[in-house]
Amino acid sequence: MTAVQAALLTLVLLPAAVGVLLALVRGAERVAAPAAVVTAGLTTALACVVAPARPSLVLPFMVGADFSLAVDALAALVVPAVAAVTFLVLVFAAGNIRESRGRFHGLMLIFAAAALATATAASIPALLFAWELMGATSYALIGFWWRDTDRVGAGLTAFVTTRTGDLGLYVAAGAALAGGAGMALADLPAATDPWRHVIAAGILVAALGKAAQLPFSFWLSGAMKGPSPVSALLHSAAMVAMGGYLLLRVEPLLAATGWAGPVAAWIGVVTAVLMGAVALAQRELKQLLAASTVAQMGFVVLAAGVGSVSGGAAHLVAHASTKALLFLAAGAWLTALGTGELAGLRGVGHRWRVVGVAATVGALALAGIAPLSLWATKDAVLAAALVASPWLYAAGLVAAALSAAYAAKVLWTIWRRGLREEAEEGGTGEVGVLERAPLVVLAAGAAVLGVLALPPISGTLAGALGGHGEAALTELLVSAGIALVVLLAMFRWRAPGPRWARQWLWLEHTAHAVVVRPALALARALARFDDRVIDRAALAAARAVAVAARAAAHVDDRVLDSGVEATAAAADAAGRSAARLDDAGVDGAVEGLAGRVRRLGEVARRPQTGAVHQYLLQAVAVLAVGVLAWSVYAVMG
Amino acid sequence: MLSLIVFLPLAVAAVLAAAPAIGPTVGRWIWVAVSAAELVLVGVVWAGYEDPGPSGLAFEERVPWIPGVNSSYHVGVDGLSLPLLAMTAVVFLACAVYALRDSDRPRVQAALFLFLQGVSLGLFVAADLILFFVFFDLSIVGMYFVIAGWGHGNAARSALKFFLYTFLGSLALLLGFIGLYVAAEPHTFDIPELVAAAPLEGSTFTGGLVLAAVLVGLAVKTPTVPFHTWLPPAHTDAPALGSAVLAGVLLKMGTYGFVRIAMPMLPDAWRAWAWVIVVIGIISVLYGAFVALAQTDLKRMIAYTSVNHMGYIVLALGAVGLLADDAAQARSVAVTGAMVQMVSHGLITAALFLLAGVMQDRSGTYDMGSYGGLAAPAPRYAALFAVGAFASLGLPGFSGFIAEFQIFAGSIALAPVTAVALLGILVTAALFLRALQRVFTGPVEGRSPGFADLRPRELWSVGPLLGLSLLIGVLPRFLLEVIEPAASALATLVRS
Amino acid sequence: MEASMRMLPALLLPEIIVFIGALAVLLGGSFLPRRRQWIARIVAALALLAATAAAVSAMFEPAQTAFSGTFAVDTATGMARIVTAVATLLVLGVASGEIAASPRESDTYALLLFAATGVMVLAGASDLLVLIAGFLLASIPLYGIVGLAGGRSGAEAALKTYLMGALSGILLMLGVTVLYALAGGPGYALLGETLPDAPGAAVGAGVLGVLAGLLFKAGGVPFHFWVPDASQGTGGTAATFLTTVPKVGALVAVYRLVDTVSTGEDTLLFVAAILATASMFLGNLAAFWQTDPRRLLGWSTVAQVGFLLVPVAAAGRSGLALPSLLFYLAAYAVTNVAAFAVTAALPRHQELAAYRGLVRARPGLALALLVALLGLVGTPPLAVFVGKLTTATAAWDGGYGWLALAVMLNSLLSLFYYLRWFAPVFARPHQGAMGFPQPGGAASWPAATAGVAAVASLALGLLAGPLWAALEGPLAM
Amino acid sequence: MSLDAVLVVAAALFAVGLYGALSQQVVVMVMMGLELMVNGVLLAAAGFWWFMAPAPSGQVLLLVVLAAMTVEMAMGFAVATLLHRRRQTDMTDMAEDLSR
Amino acid sequence: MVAAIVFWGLAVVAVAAGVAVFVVDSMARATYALAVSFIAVGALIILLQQSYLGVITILMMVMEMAVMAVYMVMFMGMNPALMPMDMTHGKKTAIGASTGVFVLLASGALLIPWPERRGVPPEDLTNALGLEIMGEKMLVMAVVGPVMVATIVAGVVLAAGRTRYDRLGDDLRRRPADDPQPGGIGR
Repeated sequence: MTAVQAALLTLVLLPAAVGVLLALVRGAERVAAPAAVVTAGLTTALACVVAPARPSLVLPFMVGADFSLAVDALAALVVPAVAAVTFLVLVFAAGNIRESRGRFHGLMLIFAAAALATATAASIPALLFAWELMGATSYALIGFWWRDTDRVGAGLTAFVTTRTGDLGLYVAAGAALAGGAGMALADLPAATDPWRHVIAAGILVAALGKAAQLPFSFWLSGAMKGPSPVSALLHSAAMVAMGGYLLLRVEPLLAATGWAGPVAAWIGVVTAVLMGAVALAQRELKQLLAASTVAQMGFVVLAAGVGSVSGGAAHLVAHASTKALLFLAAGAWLTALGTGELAGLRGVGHRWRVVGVAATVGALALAGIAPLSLWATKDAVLAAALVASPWLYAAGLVAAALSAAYAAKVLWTIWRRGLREEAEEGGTGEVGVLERAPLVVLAAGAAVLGVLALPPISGTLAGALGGHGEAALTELLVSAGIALVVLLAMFRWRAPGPRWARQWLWLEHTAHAVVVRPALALARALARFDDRVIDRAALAAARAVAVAARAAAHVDDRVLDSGVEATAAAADAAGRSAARLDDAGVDGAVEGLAGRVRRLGEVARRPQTGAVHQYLLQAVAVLAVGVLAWSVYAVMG
Repeated sequence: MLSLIVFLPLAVAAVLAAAPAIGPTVGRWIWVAVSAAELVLVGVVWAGYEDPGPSGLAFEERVPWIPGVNSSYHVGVDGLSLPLLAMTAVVFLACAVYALRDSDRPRVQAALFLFLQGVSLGLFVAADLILFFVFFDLSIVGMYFVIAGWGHGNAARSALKFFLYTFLGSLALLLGFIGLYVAAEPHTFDIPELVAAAPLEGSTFTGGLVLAAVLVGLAVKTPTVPFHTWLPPAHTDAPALGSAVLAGVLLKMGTYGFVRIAMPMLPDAWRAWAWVIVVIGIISVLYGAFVALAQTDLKRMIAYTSVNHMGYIVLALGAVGLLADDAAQARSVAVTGAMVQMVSHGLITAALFLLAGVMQDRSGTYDMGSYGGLAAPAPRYAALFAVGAFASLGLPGFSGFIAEFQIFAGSIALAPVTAVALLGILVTAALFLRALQRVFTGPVEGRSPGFADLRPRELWSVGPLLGLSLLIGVLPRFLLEVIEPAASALATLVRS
Repeated sequence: MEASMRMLPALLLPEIIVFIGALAVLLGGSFLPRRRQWIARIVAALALLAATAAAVSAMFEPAQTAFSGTFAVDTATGMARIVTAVATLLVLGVASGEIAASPRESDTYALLLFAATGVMVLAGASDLLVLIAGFLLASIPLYGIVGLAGGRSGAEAALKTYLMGALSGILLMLGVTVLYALAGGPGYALLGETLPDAPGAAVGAGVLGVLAGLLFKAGGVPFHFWVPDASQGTGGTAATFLTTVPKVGALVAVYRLVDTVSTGEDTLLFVAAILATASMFLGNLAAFWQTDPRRLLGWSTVAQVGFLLVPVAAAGRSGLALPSLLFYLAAYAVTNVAAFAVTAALPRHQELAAYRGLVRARPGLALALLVALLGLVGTPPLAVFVGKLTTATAAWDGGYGWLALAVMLNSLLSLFYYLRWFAPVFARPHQGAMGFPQPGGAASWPAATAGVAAVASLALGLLAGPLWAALEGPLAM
Repeated sequence: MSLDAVLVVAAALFAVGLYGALSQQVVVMVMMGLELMVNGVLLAAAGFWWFMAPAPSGQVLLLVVLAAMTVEMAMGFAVATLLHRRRQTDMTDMAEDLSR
Repeated sequence: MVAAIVFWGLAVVAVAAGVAVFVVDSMARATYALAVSFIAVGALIILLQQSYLGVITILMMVMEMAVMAVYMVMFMGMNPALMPMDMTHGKKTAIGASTGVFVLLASGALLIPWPERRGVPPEDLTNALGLEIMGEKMLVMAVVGPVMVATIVAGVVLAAGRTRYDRLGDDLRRRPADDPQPGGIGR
């Protein structure tokens, strides 16, 4: 194992190991935050080391399914971003989180490790491994304040929803095994038909689930119930972003199928539009940002669909910086003021200037205002979309306009005069230096990362990643213009809040109505069925035997009965005693299969009347019948 | 060596049972010591194990028993049995440690569990059908006494049901064995010889009947839907240790029978009935998961997840018999996954049942509605339970993932329709998380206040089980290297 | 031919020893004070031991016939003699506790030995007339044994036993008459040669008549009626004896007859299969709701006869048939004695429920009972398991796969009522329930017998291999 | 006189005896029925012997049947006495305690 | 012809007497009827050329019936001559069963193609019987002997309520014996 390979492994294992230690070891409360920050710092450094070195590492895992990690051009771009955002978020968290720090920082590190592993995964097993781990950690982080049942419930929703998508990866794994090209992500396009299509579909579903694209988007709304640093990391660089990232990574596969690319593109752009509207409708900052994340991730998915990997990657990175910034700002205000309602955030920009300015940079970038980052990166994507279809392009522009609109809503709120002086109950009323510092760095990123999508870097990137070199100038101008116009218009005429979009398109309600409730009802029905039917099905069989036996006994009686009365009385008594047993449930231990055979037992005892002449009669009768049968058989042959 | 492993616990059990002079404390420690010694012995076997090649056995021993019917005391291990052997030793040691404080007739309890350990280990090393059956049946008898003697609730009734139901299974199995014996030429009960002879090759009808008998026998023990109804009451009323052993070890006897007997000896019939088996597997997976979802009793819920988890195994093994061209690797992967699932389920479910036992121990109920916010008074308990739950729902990093990934990769490659069963892992996730939410989170209420956290012996019995699951989940090679050759040999045998 | 014409009375040494032992017990017993009749018991035991030794040594000789081919001395006879002698010996163990120093003690021993002689003759008979004589010698003392114990109900038991026995004896003689006429003589060798050409219906009537007599002795359906009544009504010693020893001779005789008559024609095998099935099902089902342990065991022996008839259905078709029958007989004998001995050790506990908590008061006895009942269920590695396994295998091997299925099904059925018995044994005792006698005293003999028999049941299972080798020999004709 | 005729008469005796065995309550009467059945067997045996297989062993059969009848009857008297002594009855219907 | 008439005559007597056993209204008469039936059958056996066995049958049955009559007087505690009786149960079923059995047996007797006679009767039947008993069938008689012994023993122990210990005491030393009705040789 070479040094860089070791560095790659360490990049993943270091935060994971430290995270496990912090989470499990009691008494790590004090050192947790510094240890986490240091670890994240080291990780960032390692990321910067491995990014240019492009190592790859194949570990034997299962037959035909190696555990491979690799840093290719795409990962080289994204991995440092993930590491850096993690670092900054953890710095923020060091100031922001004040309880159960060991658990919090431990989980965050594991989460980050999973994200890094996802970013570097080069085979399906490795990907799935990291992918699911990321989902599980997100569950633990969203439900971090476990005393509130609804937060845990939100975590549950997040995990189960994303895992629904993850099933696609399992299918993809099976298909890859059958497809004959192996499980390395890079080899998947070589899989034979029809397996290639299955793989593409599986991965697409998995990615859409994690990226919270339609129709999975609702889980992200609930995920806001987690601590803000969690939201910051989850939305910007880790989980949601990884959904888009995966599609970028398998773009050759999508392209190879012919249909997966357009599907992804359309889902992306539709998500961008609809979720833009949802964002616009929100009244709570974090909810707005969450919807905005989905919408922005729609551009990344669109990019993967239309083959603009470089544009998508650039958008991803730039968005990471922007969105982390905004979430951290929101978190800072939330901690300080105890509220996330937009109505409660009026004029916060004035009270905490650093936060306010940084957030403004982020919001403007989000709005697509030139020359900030998202303006350029988005256009890189849209340029590719125009090549694919003008309709896609048009829809993309609508989405861009919507992002400008909701960004304007944020800006209008935070700079509007009229802040309530007192913080609400639960607010600390202050924003510490540890919380402010990362914002500045992130704001810088949000401002300048657009260069990734502008010449000359865009050309290099496109060369390395695939995609279209640059957007045409006119397109850049058009989008910048639209953003500006919308922004100003919003300032002028208050932002509309489409009511139909406020509840996230009722996606969660729908999911509950269509999936969850029927599933639970099915579960209960099956459980009842299990208790009442299956458990007794065997008994029913036994009962049938008993009935047959009784019928046989009846015939028997006719043939050889000496005292029909006696038998009838016996049968009656047997029936009554059996019924009594049944009613009272006396012999409880005897239920079950045997319980029904008891009738047979009664039938079998009937001939034993106690009267010896009846014994003789029965014996002779059976023998006579035997002789007769034998004779008939002998004569008939 | 293997004989020592099998008969050491049996002998000690006999001594313990026969000597009332042995005090309770001494009895418990003897139990722990013997279980530890067993683990060491199994470790020695593992260390000295070299793959014996297709249908070969390592550490083989053979002594004639009933030469009239060509049955012998024949034992040996291969890649299919060794992991289960090790898992069994681990689970029983965990039980011994867990029971260090039990005060209910500890000497007899120790004897009974050592007896069970002996027969379980014996079953996994048996290379003769009759010997296999002997241990199979004795495990039922032993478990009956565990449930009836140490259970709670309606233990007598559950034990009775368990005994009758599983005895039915064992008799069906015996019938199948006799069929194999009669069909083989020359007549024999020896497993390797039967595998080599492949009796009933080509005779679809008789082969189907014999397979059906064997399958019913194994399906009851496994258990698969619809033969599973003995399981929930047995678990609910069994003591924690009994449940751990029952779910951890005894259920594996059913699925182990598939790979040891049904598949290699009746490959023809297995192929012919593969679809049925796959369907039963799928139904077990989904049905078990959904019914578990609806449970309010924690132990019943875990019991039903066993139906679900064992369903994966049946599914994978059934898929191996399906027609698919040139998919040797997928078959091998599916078998490997099934084997790993056996080990994994043994470790994880044993841990979960032991943890559930803590609940019964502290407050006498498994009803999830009776708890709330349990993580506050018992954080270690909550953490361990959460780990167990995540392990059980197949989270990467734990053994369950290694198993389920391979099972699904292999099965889907062989029969895409098996992807339906993926729903099972989703439902399992949901139900475990719901259980965690109900019991451990939210405000502290119900019986939670004053709930004492895990004691060291509980920690040290459950912890290692989950630790091993984690180890397998992260570094599976040490296990897979043992299983894979045997799995691929089996896969080849089923479809050569 | 010359050899078969010879008398060779020495070949009947075990029978002669037991008979002389019976006479010695009878005559000597009449001079013994009441409390010193144990001397008679010792004499009886010595006679049985000597007979066992003689039988064992005879097993090493090649198979041959005595008295002009009317008595076969082969593996089957040898094994039947050993099982008969050993089982009777165990019955003496039970008797030592129950009837010690009773006025009829030595007479009972004499009758036991007479009956044992008859059972041995029955097992070896290869001539229909000898069969009748053996039947009488095995039956008549049995009426006495049953009637001697049990008071009121013992008399009823004796009456029922007697009437069933008399009727079946008549049917036996009728059957013999018909077969004699068809074959022109009563020798088995002659039967085997001529019967295949005789009218089928007549053969059927004859064979079924003979079977009727033997089924009475064995206690199989449809001549089983006396078994549960007698087991319940009479004393422990008699119950143990009548459910164990006569079956040995009767079943070997059935096998011999079926093997002889069924050459070239398999109706009889089918009849055996039917009888086996009927006995199994009826015995097991009727045992379900019994509350008296001894009556339950009585029904269980009816079922066991069914199991024992299973290999008969494979006579001549499977090499396993005879050895499995003989093994099962031995296994059954010790296991059944163990179960009855437990009831004899607790004579006052005449309800299953009264056994509740036995394991705490008398763990040894409980363990013996457990072994016995699990043995009767057919739990490995106990002896009956090997018997059930091999008989079912023989049946399947002989073409009766469904009979193997019936065996398994019935094992399951039987488990249920055995569980009804031993589940209370291991449960916590109720408050104020009838206690259990302390170990020691007269009841220690049956308890010890139960232990010995239980151990033997286990040992037979574990050591099935060596024993099996001794069982594989052809019938002498 | 032919075999058929002898056998039919024997069958009639047997059937009459069977009727008695089945219908009589008094033990001794039941025994009489059984004796009649033996009577039929005896006649049949004699007929078979003469018309089908006049070998010496057939006469032995007759002898054995006679002996069997005698000893069975002797036991019957003993059992009847026993019943009378222990239960003060001579009827089978008074001895039906053991059943089911 | 004469033989046939005699045969049918005896047959009718045998069966009719047999029926009479269960028709007459006292046990004593039943006993006599049974004896008659047996005598008729014995005569039939003589008719079938087995005079020795026929005579034995007649002698034994007459003896037995005498015993039976005595027995009833002694033990049954009723006046056999006067006691009218209808002590039957399940009469109809019994008639049905016995009729069925008769039909079965008779139709068997008539329909079965009985094989031809094999061999001829020996010259001196009784001598041949003796040789057979002492020869090939020795074992049969050797076993019948013990059967007799066993019958005596079993019969006595069942019939006798009192044992030697009741008579002579537990140590068998009581003299004279305690008998309800003293007597016997030398007393």
